[in-house]
Amino acid sequence: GGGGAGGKGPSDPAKPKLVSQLPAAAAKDVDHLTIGLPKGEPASIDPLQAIDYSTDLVISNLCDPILRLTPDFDLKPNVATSWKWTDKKTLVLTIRKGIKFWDGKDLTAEDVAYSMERSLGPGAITGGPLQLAKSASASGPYEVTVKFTSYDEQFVKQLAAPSYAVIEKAWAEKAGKNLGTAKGGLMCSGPFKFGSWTSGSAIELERNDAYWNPAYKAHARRVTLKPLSDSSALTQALVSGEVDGAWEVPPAVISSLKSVKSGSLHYGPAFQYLELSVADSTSGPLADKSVRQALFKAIDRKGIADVVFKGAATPNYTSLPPSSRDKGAEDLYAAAAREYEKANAYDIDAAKKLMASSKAKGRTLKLVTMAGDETQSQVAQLIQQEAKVIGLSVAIDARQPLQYGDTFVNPSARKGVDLTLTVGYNQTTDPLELLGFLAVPGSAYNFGFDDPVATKAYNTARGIEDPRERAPYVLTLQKRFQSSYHDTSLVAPYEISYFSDKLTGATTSMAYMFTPSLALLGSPS
Amino acid sequence: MTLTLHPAVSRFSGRTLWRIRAIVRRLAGAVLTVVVATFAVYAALAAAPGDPAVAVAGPHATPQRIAQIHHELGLDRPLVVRYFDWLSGLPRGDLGQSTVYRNSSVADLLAPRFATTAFLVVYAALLILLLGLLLGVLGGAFRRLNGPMAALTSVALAIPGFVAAPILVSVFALGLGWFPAVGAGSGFTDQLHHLTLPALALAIGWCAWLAQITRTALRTEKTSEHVETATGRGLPSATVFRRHVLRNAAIPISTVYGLTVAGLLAGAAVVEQAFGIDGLGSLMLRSVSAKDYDVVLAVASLIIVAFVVTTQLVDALHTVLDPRLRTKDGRP
Amino acid sequence: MNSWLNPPGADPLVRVSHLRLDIPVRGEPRRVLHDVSFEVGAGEALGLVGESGSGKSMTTRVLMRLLPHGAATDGDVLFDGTSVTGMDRRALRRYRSSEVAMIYQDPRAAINPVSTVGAFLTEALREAKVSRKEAEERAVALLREVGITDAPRRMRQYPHQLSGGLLQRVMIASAMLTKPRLLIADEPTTALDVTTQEEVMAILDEQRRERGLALVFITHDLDLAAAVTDRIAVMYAGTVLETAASANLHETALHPYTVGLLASRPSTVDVKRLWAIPGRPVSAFEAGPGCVFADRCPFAQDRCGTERPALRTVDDHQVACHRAEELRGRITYETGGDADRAHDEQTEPV
Amino acid sequence: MTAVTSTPVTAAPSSRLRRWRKVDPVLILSVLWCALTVLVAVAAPLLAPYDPSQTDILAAAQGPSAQHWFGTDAVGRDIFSRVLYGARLSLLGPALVVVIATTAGTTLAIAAVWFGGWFDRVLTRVLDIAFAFPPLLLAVLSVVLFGPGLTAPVVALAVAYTPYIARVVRSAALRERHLPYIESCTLAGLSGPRICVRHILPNVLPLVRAQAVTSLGSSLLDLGAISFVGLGIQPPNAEWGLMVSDGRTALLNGSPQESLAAGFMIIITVVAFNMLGERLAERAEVRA
Amino acid sequence: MSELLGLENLRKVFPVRAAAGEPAGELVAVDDVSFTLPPGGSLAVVGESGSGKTTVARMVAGLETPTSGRITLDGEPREAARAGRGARKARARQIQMVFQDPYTSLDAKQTIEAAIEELLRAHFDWDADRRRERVAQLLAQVGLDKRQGGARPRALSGGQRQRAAIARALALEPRLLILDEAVAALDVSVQAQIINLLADLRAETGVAYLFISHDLGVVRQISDDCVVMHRGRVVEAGRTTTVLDDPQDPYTRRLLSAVPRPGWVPRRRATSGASA
Ligand SMILES: Nc1ncnc2c1ncn2[C@@H]1O[C@H](COP(=O)(O)OP(=O)(O)OP(=O)(O)O)[C@@H](O)[C@H]1O
Ligand SMILES: Nc1ncnc2c1ncn2[C@@H]1O[C@H](COP(=O)(O)OP(=O)(O)OP(=O)(O)O)[C@@H](O)[C@H]1O
Ligand SMILES: [Mg+2]
Ligand SMILES: [Mg+2]
Repeated sequence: GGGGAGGKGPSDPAKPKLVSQLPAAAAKDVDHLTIGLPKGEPASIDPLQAIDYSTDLVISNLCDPILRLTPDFDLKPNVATSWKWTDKKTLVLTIRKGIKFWDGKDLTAEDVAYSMERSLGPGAITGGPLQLAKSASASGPYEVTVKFTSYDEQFVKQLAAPSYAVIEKAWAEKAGKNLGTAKGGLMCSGPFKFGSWTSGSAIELERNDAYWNPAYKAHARRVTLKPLSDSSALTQALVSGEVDGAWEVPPAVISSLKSVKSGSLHYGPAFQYLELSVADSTSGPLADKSVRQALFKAIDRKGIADVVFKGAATPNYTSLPPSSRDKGAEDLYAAAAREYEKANAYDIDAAKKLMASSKAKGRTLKLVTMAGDETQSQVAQLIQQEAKVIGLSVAIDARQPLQYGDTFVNPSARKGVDLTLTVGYNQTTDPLELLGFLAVPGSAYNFGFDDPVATKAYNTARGIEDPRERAPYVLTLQKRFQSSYHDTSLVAPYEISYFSDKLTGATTSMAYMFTPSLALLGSPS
Repeated sequence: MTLTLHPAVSRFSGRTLWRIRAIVRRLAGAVLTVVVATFAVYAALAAAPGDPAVAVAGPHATPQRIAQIHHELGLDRPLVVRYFDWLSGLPRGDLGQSTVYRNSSVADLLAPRFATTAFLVVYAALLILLLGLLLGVLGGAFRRLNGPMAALTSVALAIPGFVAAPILVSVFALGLGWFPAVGAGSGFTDQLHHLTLPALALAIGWCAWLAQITRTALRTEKTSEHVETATGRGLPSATVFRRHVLRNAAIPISTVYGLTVAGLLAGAAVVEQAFGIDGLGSLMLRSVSAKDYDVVLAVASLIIVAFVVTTQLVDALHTVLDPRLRTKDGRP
Repeated sequence: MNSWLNPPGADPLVRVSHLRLDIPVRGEPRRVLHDVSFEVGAGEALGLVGESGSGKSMTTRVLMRLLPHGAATDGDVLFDGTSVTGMDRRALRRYRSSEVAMIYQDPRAAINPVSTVGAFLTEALREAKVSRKEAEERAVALLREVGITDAPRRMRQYPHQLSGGLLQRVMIASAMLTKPRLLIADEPTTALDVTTQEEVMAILDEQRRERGLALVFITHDLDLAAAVTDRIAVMYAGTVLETAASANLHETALHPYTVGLLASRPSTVDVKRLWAIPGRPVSAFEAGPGCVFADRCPFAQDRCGTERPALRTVDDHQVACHRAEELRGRITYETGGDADRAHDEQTEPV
Repeated sequence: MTAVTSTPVTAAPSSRLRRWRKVDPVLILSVLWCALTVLVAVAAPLLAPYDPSQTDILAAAQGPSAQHWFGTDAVGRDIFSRVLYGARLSLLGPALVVVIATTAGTTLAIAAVWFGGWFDRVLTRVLDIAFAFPPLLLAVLSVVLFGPGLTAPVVALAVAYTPYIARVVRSAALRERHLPYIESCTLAGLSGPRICVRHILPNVLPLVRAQAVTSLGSSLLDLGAISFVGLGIQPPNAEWGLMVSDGRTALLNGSPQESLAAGFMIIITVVAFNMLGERLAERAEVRA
Repeated sequence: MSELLGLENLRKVFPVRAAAGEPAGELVAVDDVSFTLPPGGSLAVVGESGSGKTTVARMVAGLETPTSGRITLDGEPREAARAGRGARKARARQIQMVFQDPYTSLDAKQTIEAAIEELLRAHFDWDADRRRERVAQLLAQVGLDKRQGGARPRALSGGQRQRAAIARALALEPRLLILDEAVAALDVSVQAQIINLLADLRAETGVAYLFISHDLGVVRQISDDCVVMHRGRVVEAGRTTTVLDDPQDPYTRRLLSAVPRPGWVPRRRATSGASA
């Protein structure tokens, strides 16, 4: 990693150097850190609500997830020292001894099972129809057994996510509805203790001096997390040094931060995607597949990466971002990706040719974006310009968050909508997670793609543990889906973070969200 | 309106009785305003598209789960019933629950934000009073300053907070480093330090307005006959200005100042956004688009109540300032 | 400048001679007074009579030096030999606070509506370092003198709680409080009923005589002016056209305007077709180069339209008319009314 | 017989000329500026060197140059062209707000004054309640109802401004209502609507006009603020309030053209509207 | 003798809202007023400020509804106001009114001609020529020339405006013209013009006047009969000359003695007569 020595980031903005982890901090206490939350204040810090950047960051620093995700997206033991499938429908986790909650109580299998049960229940925001795990129970003082309807290769990967963070059962039952609110807080075992939460202005974390894992023992005694969702407010705070650093820095402010002397921007690998989806492939101008194809070809993805993301993204030509590739079968996925790159490469002439025979020329496409999201807005404007070139006009419909959310869940809210733009991230680095949402009927992000062959491939793939063995099925699914031109990922954004040069140790890959990344922050010497 | 009064009340003089009646009538009017206005907010919100249950349940929720959440949130009941539920919670201090901030009580969300915004608004209100009066009095008292002040205030009047804010930040926070660039701070001096620029950005237009009103009120009053009489009686001009011009101009000035303060609370949202302050205004913006019913209602009623209370206070102040209002119609 | 009333050597209290006044209207000076000349001796009452806009109020404002910004005066305004227009700030304040006092047409507008009657009455005294108690005692005593019985209560009341007649008495009291030498009353009774007018006029007259004040009394009503003043000056379009002793003005009026004014007043005692001066009263700035009354005057000749007549002594009048001598006693109007009408027997109806 | 001389009092041409010469420079400048912005709005396609929404990826975030006088924005659009085109939506919004609010406010006020009684009382009360709604709250509500864009904020502001205009017009109309000339119209047997439209309305019109022009200025500011917080006009449309917001990060980065140019246009235009409104109000007062 | 206008026990009570120290109450503005006015006659109502003169006039005109009592015109009771279009117009042709303030009794936005024409158009089915003719005739009648007829009120002097107001009131050839202090606001010289004009018009057209005034000189000049009002009641009534030359009621005497005239000296009556 580069860290402070990495200087002002990569010299060619189009090709920034990706770093996952800055050099470790010196073993020295830091009194107080202030970190910005560009994605705003968490709505709750209940692990059940762990589905956005800020919530994940807070929970990951307060609580221990069952497994640990490394900066390079590998799985390591954490609360569970080991996991074992005893059969295709049973997973047994061995729980670490000696972990104590902040209140001094021991962390036991009961707590783990309770936490998992909550996340498997209907209250969880992450579950969904594709969930295969059914129940979790303590099968011994330090052993938890999870039952499945059928084998789910994704499940273990999910255990590193904050939604599977372990909370204290007794405390949680007492806290009831207050759990995870500003008033109630949490009772966990992580490297930081919940200090206080002043709704609207700050969340205070205090160091847990009794933390069990020396590798993640916090340097900072106190950390203040400040919601700064307005990008220029964030910039002001970072430039003036009032905030020491932040992850999820919006690409729009990269140029402002580049010139700051006292801190550095960092780019890291991420499992994020910017997805353009066809909302209506049965009627409207996009019912014609060649129009969809033409539109996909008319978009200059590199341009988006360069202009909107200031180079902090890599152009992408399939629905799958590179980070979702299974580690063991990287080469297979990469080869497939090259095919899609060829098929969807920016080629106006080809796009025009595809349009030539189409009746859609001159018609208007409605593209839904989320109001207030600068990145989406800029991407949409670029798409609008490019579509114009091939004779399609695009009307941008920027929807308020609630309505925007409705667009995906509620088919009636999609009436008249042709395209949607989404920026998101996965809970796991597994290709099936995103493909499942997009290609399997019944899922929220599936806009009518229903191919039995693809569904079958999905179901088969989910039951196979070995990545190389699984890859052909995943690639079949990908191919079936991709060749229908229902969806494409335009770019895969990097993780952009910024830290004062007085700090080092930051995890700069997107794994920061799943690890006690605040604990690692400390002074360089 | 007739009031049935306890016999003991008859001890009061007619004047007191009349006052009590006037106060009761006013209160009733104010309460009616708040109730009608908040109901309008509620109804508008209900009519808006989007389902808060979807946001609560997440994108992968089943219809059953959504229905269950509807029930939990009470969204399956008629609008009027829900509104009166909310209303009946008020006397108990129960402002309801947020849907966005899962399980958080509205009061908990509101308290710290209200503190922040109130600080900002009071700060701005003081700035407006001081600067506005100063500029206005200078322009109104000295003929030679009238023109320059008129020019200055009409330009300042046109400077919106959202233009002033980024400029103030680049100059005084990032350039000179005198003030923090974002946030509201904690503790009195820290808050004062943090909120100076936001308060300035918020105050600038209103300040100009107050200055203009003050200036014209003073000039109008100066040409009034009673001021001429006072001058004609050989009173020193300072005395005339203080006792006759300023005292009488205080009536229109206080009206405008009251309206200003009443409008500040709502106007703060823009400045809050520009300075990354999470106050009432930004909470309102966010909750409305998320259809967070109880939060919206609470913020809206706070803003409306603040407006109603300020205007009532100004009315009361007028009765103090203007004896003509103490009897009805101003007739003998 | 020759003095026409006071014996030579005795300076009049007020001497206004050839006063001219321009006031800026939208940046341009506008003539408001052309040529105003009159004198008021100590203890003497002068009536200033004329139609609306003739410049009566403006004349008094020059006397008080309460002029709008940018006003330009020319001519002399002397009070007790000192030029009012030349006074410095302190002298002006002393002059206003102890030498002159003024009563306005609309007392309700002239008293600050937000302070009490008592505060209004005593503020001038308090400014002159009189103790509050003494100031209040003097005010109450004066209120009693002007016929206000429950004076202490009135002191605590606000102007809007008093009727117009009472307020005008308060104004009179306030004018007397500082013991001035000159009192200026600008239509003090126009807003009042005739019965109240009589009361107020009686009080004013009584106070004035008791204290030997000089008075400049402004009114539209020639009869009213005649009743309370020693001499009358008739103004028209910013010019004094005629000055004469009040007692016999009706019989001896020389200027066609004065005679016309007298003839156009309907009388309570007999019915006669009125003489109506043709046209409408003009403002000073509209007047031509000649006599300001020329275009309404039935007796105007060519020279009246080109040459402005100066105020000069004819008999014991001062009159600004080229044909004064010529027309003396011969002005009659064809409506059937004649100038001798004033000689008719007055029948007191009461 | 009664003699009547005819006195010509109608303003002679010479005095009208003089009045023209005396018109104050502030008024002239305000009128000129308003005319200029309207002209720019209408003729934007002729004046602007570039298509305002034409992104140019290669020329993003550039400083001022000969090609781009004010430089380019984050996605490479010509800021100068956007400022010119911005006049369209920036003026259209306030114009719509004012037209709607003035029409509604004036109609309601005159009707209230004419019918009096409970109608007037109810209306006054409703207006009092409407007063308590700050424009921004209305705008946010309106946006959730109608979606962001031009319509929602315009509807909201029109609703927010109506009570202000109605209140001012009502008190003026009330004054007129009890003037003898209206009573003599009633006595002459003219119908209520006719009296309202042909007599009361023209007499309150100067005031309405002044109020409307001043409201143009404040609604320009309010709409700008709404765009600024992201509830109004949406990108890629050009609008000044939105441009101030868009340009803020660049402003912090040392290239303030976008925010400043748009902010400057807002301020000067509002000053011009305010000045014009003030003068019109003075005239209305002089006449009253 | 026939009567044009008859008032019988007319009474008007205004409600007074509660105020500090005073409960809600009533104000009797006009109390038991009766008088008659013959066709073509001229009757003056005199009295000091607040005595109820205007209220009587407004009730007769129909601008105010009497609390009790009867108003008859040609022996017929005046039907209620707002009765419908035909009735409205019929009423308009019976009684018209001229107000005190010449500055507010005409629409500032209308030329004099347009104001008169508007009435003619509303009431008569005439063609444009006929209307124009009648307008010219009316203007001539009140002594306004063509130029003044085409001017807006702003361009006219007070006296000219009052002439215009009279012309407009006469346009519908009413039987009765109510003049509420119609000359009080005018300068003496102009007042004389209007008084003469009114006398001439009555002689020419036979219209009757109900003349409201507090100026006894003007009353004597204009009216045949006169009614003296005090605190809402009629204290004396009769031929004007009789009432003014030989007043019977003490209040009338007091009123007359307070009018300045040559040789008059103001005298103080009671102490502190005025009330608070
Ligand atoms: N502030 C002013 N600026 C310009 N002209 C003025 C001003 N005040 C009065 N005038 C003009 O000066 C002239 C004389 O006015 P003044 O008030 O002295 O008349 P007046 O005789 O007192 O009339 P009235 O009987 O109506 O009180 C009028 O033509 C009036 O229009
Ligand atoms: N609409 C009204 N509401 C309440 N009181 C009224 C109303 N109109 C008149 N009055 C009261 O009725 C009384 C008689 O008023 P009116 O106007 O008839 O008197 P007036 O003789 O015409 O007086 P003036 O000479 O001042 O015109 C007054 O005390 C007045 O205050
Ligand atoms: Mg005057
Ligand atoms: Mg009256």
